[in-house]
Amino acid sequence: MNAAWLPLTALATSLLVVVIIFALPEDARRLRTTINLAAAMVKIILVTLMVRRVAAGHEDIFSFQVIGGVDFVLRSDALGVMFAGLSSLLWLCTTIYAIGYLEGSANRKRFFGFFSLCVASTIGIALADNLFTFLIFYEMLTLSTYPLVVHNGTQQALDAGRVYLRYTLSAGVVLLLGTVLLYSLTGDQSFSSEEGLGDYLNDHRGLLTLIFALLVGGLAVKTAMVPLHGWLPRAMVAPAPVSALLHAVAVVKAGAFGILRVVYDLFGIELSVELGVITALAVAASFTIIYGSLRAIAQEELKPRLAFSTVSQVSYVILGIGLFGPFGTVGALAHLLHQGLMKVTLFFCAGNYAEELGIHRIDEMDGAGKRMPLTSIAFTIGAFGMIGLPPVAGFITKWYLGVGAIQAEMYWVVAVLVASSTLNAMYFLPIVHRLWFRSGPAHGKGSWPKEQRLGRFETHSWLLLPMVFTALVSLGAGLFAGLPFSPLDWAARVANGEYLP
Amino acid sequence: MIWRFGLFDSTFEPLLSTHWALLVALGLPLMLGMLAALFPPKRAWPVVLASVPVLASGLMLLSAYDQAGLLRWHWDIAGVQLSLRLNGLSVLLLLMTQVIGVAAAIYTPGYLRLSETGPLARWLWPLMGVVLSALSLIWLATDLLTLYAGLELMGLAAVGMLMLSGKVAALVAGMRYLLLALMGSLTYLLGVALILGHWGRLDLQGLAEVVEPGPVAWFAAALIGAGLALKAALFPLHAWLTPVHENAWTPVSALHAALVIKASLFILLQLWSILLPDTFYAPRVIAWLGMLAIVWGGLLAWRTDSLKTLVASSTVGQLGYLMVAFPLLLGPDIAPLPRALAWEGFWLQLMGHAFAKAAMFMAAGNLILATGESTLKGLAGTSRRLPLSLLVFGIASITLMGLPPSSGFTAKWMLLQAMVISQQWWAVAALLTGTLLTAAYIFRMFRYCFDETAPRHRYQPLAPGMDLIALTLALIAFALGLLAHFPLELMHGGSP
Amino acid sequence: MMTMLLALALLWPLVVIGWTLWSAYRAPAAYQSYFSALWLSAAWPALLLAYGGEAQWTMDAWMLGGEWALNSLSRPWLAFTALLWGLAAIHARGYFATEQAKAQEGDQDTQRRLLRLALLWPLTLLGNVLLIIAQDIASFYLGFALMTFAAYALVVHSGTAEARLGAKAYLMLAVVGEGLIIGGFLWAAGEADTLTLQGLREGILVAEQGAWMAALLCLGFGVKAGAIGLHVWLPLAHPVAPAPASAVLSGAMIKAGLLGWISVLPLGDEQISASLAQFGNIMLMAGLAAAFGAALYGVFQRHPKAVLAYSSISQMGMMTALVAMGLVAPEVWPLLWPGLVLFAAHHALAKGSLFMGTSISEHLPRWPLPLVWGLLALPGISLAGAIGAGMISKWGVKSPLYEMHHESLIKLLSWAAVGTAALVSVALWRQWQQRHKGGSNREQWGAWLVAIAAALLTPFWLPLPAGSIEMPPLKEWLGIMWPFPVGVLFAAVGWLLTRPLKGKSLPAGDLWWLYAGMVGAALVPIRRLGHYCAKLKAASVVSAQKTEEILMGHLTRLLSTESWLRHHVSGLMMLLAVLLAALMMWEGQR
Amino acid sequence: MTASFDATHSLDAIEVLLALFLTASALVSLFDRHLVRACYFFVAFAAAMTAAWWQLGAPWLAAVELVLGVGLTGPCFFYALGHVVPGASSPLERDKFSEPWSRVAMRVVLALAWFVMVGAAIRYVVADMAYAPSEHPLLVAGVVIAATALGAFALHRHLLRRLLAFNLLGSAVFMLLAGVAGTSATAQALISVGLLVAWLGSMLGALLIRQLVHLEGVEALGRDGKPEEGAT
Repeated sequence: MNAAWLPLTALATSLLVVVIIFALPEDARRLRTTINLAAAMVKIILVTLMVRRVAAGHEDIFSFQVIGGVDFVLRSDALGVMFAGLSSLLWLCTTIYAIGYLEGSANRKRFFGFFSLCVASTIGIALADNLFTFLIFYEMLTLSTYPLVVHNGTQQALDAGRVYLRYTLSAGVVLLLGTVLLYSLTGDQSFSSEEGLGDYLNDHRGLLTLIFALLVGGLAVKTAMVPLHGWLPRAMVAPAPVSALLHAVAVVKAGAFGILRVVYDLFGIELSVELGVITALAVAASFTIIYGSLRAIAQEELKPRLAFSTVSQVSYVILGIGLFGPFGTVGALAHLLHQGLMKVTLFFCAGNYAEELGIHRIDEMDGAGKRMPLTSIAFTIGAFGMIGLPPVAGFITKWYLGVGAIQAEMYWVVAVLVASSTLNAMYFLPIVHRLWFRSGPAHGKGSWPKEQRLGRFETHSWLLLPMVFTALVSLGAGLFAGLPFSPLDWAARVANGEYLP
Repeated sequence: MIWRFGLFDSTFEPLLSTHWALLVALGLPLMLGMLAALFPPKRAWPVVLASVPVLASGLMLLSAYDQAGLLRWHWDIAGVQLSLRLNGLSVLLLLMTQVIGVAAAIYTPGYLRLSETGPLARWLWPLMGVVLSALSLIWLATDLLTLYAGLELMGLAAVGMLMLSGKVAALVAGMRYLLLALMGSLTYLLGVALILGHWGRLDLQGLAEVVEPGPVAWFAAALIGAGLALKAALFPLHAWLTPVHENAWTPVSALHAALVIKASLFILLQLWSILLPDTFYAPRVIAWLGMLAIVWGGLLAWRTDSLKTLVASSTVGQLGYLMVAFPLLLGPDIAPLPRALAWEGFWLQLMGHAFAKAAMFMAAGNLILATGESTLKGLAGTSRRLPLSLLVFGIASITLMGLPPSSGFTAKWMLLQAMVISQQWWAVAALLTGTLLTAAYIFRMFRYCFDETAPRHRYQPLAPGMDLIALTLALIAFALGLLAHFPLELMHGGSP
Repeated sequence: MMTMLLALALLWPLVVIGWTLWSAYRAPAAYQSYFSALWLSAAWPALLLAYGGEAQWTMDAWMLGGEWALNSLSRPWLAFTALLWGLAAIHARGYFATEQAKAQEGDQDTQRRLLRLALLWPLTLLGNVLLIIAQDIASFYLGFALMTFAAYALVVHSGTAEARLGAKAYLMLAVVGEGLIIGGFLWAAGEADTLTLQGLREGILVAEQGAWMAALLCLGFGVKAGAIGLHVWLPLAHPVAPAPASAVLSGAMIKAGLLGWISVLPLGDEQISASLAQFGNIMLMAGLAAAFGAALYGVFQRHPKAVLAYSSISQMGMMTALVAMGLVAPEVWPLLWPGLVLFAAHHALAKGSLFMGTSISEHLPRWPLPLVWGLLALPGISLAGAIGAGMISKWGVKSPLYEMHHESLIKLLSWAAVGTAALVSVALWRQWQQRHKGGSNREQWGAWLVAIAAALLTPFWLPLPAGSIEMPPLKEWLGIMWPFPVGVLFAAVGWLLTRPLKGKSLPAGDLWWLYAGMVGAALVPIRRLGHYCAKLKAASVVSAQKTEEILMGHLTRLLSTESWLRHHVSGLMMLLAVLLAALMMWEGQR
Repeated sequence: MTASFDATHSLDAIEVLLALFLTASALVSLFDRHLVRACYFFVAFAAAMTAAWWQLGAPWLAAVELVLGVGLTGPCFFYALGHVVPGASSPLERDKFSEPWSRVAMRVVLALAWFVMVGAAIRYVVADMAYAPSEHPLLVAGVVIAATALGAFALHRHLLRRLLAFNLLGSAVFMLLAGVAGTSATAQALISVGLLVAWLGSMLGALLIRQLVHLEGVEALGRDGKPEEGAT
């Protein structure tokens, strides 16, 4: 039984919201909020449905022909549903957060419209079943994030937007070329096809390698792999919910997810190993991990530090792919989710500090733990997760990656992991220290840069709740990783699918 | 190649209703234009009403083609052979013309009301009617005489329309365009003279059968090519285009950039495919020029300070996309698959660009009208005040950039695939560079729009529907991307 | 029943935290009591659990799969740990009484510090308890990390510059240690494909690189256990930490490192490979070196708690050596380990009471001085093995060694005990020098007294396997007791000898200063490199901008040819026609 | 297939004269800076064209040429010059724009190339012309005028002169058309359409020129050829 309506509806919900939001007038604030939240709920329900169906062994497919030989296909498979779940869950959180964050500011209609479009694109990316469909939503994502990045309209924001586009559009072109080359070689190649590209190996080895390089190179820009990461720290000028979304779900993850698709579902892991590109990927990822951490240490502002941390952390996913083995795969997939949860928490926190207290620099954070305890606890949880300490979710992925590395006999990867953890500790622990162990304005020493009393609690409750929620989920994802339908469990399910066909 | 243009015998005779539909499609725009000159409409709704039969005729022709396949008409008037044909391509182009024409017409009353247009405004209507009728004729005609007549009619009316604003710059540019267009048609006519002199006939179907490669065909092709290239604003003969658009009224620019220059290109391709079925270098030359056009147009649009120049220069670059496809369409030794891909990609690109460019001109016109500024810097802060116009511009520009899921993307996809298969890497590079350049100038414009720090100024409110019309066109261009299968299938059909 | 007790033991500290937080939020600062009765009870359920008997739990949902157990090893361990935590908590209530009063008067800084301590204390305890009962790697690591990082608050409590230095040293080494541990865990567990400590031990035993895995893990845990080279945080952190915190740090947490060794090393297995045995030898040497070196260095310290810290290092060195015996001479291990546990437990309580004693000597109660000093000395004497549980624990490790004929080691250990005795006497001497009158309250000395009693009576309450520990026979007493007087004598002689060097002493933290210097030196070129890179980047940005400007200039000039094109359209058209015609003619002629 | 001049063989002398006159008047009209005179010569050229059509046996075309060329287009030019009544002076009497030598040289080369090309093309179509070019004097005149007019068109900046050049080119092309394709109905239809277009174009052009002069003065007419004009 094929429920083609399911993936289509999941996508259409978000797109419909976009249309409605753009059609509503700017000051229809309540209605917009209601629609936004309702749609987010509906999408979570739909994704839950998909999860259940996938768990029961059904894969729903929706497709139609675009041109001869190229179809538009949406399919809910385990990997896609995993990403869709992440995006729909975090969409809800981020939407709530954004509503609170943008209270009273201008251009909210535009913001929420493109915000929804952005999420619709990620759903599309998640459910795309061939490279053509994937590309459509991937580029849509690029476009829909641009207005979000430049939302503030300042010179800095506009410059950041320009840099962002330079990177991502060039990458899009490279990706397009790779895709077209692949289609010219093989025709329409579904992600779900069992054959992979193994048949072409003998005659087109060079071409396949080139295609792989183009595809992964194009995707690596969004994944912010060094040296293609330059846009990410700059894009930090965007409002906090955008940064959160950019880092946790949408853009960066879309790239990583794309690489997952290319390696596992398009080329197939065996072929990738055969081509010898996997090790190169692992090396590049390792370099990115270390480089990102080193740069993060040098940052003096909170958001850029988090940005470089993202640069480093997302490559864990790529590293997991590079380990070529079930453990590495599980680690990669789980980290896709875990990093999303933890990073979104951290960015929510950063946004809260900036909104409530005007804190942007790290040395302004002294003693903020007293003024904003919940935010600071959430930040601490996120930071510990990034370091990879239990019981936060980050530990789980690090464990799987490390074990995967050992089983793949890539011992140096463990060294990279340990080094990265240490570096992470080096740039996160001082912040935690400042939050809790230094006295600052909350103790009558100096004053906050720009304090506002936004709510009854330490800050506006719309800002607080999503953050607490994601922090708890990242904690729970680590503590109860063994539960069914936990991120780890689902990742293991996907990996089983990849390795035990 | 020739069968793709429907130059073969039809199986069925057209029905009586089809005759009428044809008459309406060709004549009604002209009639309505005349009528509107007498009673200029002040509101949009009469125009909407009047456009219903026009669109209906197009749809009837579409259904007629759907049922009967290729249709032909043939007349012999005092020894002069005139013939028309209706195949999938011409139906598509006809519908495109009607939709864009109708959109421009509906847009016009609002535009005229809001801008100070002067006493010449009423002449816009008949000229528009002439242009639309002439265009319809060109898509359908299959003899060189009708084509020539249509081309001239369209060209003169277009020149007239473009100069209606009466500004000095418009007059200078219009005069230049007039002289060049006339010169181009004379060159074309010289080519036709050679054909007529050598083969003694002007009907394309007959010519397709008798033409054999030889000096006459080559000279005729060269002359026709040069003349039509001038009229189609192909690089490097494009330079008259931007000043013309710079000063023209918005609906006029929309019509001109979307349709008028495409007609010349259509004729060029159609005649070359008859005259030069197997020539290697001539299409290559066009393609090389096309590569330059992509870069040049992109650079021009990138560095300009005027919004309309940006839009107009982008036309130059976009025509380059079509030009680089020439070797795939005309050259020898192209396998059937890439040729089919290129063929479909070419027309999809042409149609997508037509809709998008019309929408873009309207959106740009709206922005200029509302802000009262025609420079990019004057757009600062429009993202807040004129979101819809900007959105339309954005959707249209997605098509121009060729980003998914627009028709520009699908077309580029097909062209790229064809080029990859036939290993024309330079063309691939040009196409991809074009994407980046387009993005560069589009987002340069958006950069100004998103600037929130600029001082606010008062905006003139737009007439209702002006944005919606543009939005409709932009959405059509956009939707053709994923729904490309339906129009393209129309072009598949009717192969002998 | 046991499960409920377990849940209680683990959740109770969280309840305590929640309650403390809640009351801090609710009660006004003037009535705020940070160390309520509930707070004191944080460790009690865990203590109860230790006496509840053996049990095992498996939880699939927990992290990577939870496996917890109370067995013959973890029960006594949990018992002495929980007991010490409980006593230290009571002591803390007394110790912080003045600070609390200050906080109630409205000193914000004190309020903050006390609240922080009151919240993180149970959390540290929780980590400690969890790591003891954990039998799977993830839980163990969780407990270990929780304890390590939460204990930072305990060290840094006073917030002085020294405290910050000590805490910094603690944290830095802890991070290094965590890194080593996770590296070792990943390696070993990856090779063995296991998630439990049991599997890990087996994996290390059979793995080709087992010795290296063991080395990584041992170094990692060595940070906590104060292994030589990694011990530098102890003498820096202990003097600055509050006395109850020092008590648990040196008594309970330091033992977590030891437990880590015992948990991951395949001790006592007959099939130990040569390389592992070799590693055991190195560990043995390191342990003995620590035992002697710390004693030698420690006697020159001025601060009594620093002296005690070196004593801890020295004692841990002895225990290191004993653990190493499990690798070097596997056959001795089954007999040795109960003695080692007793040794550890006794050291925990004795060192705990010694550290609590430092707070007593700073606030001497109005008791006869000899009584006080006698009580202060008691755990020290016991530690040196001269009386009470110390004697029994010495015998507990000596007798198996005797049986297996490792007399040389016994001798060395005895001489190490001399060092201990010397250190303890120096510590007491320093305490005497820095004594202060008055102020110690009931909780303070009550907990201290109980701790002394518990230390002296360790074998009687420690739930070790029956019959594993016995009193030393009378003829051995001398052999066990002699180091104490010798040590005191040494200390006295040493004091006399070093009198001329008045006021000069070695800095606490010995190698730390070397490390700090080395790292500082290494950072100089790195910083320079960083600056150079930044400069390079700035320069390249400038030059890129300049290039862009130039290019844009060229481009503008290039684009001005557009007007040329415009004026030559007709000419160009003629050219195009001629060109096309010529080209086609040429092609046709070929 | 090939067009033939068979019927007019006997009248070669008249044809040659006509051709010569056409060429001469076209050249004067193209290159005389005195614009009123140039326009007069254009009218004369149009009259000669009427004769030529008559001569070629196309009375219908002759009539059209007479009406459109002599009767309507000519006055258009005078109107554009503001020279409606003969003898009145006009500010537009002389073309005062000057072109650099390079431009002139380039145009000359282009015109020559164009001449060669058109000539060659005609030669291929009219196969016997290769052997006796003098038998087709009107064709030769057509080629000459076409090339020259195009060259002049590309060379001049003055809008009126360009308009004149266009008209002359048009006539030349029609002549060539008639020359190679005879005066069949189709050719006549083509030429009629062409004449009509030429007239409409000239009229539009004349109106524009008047308007431009009215708005901006004489200088505006030469703006098109000034290279230093801004990019937009």
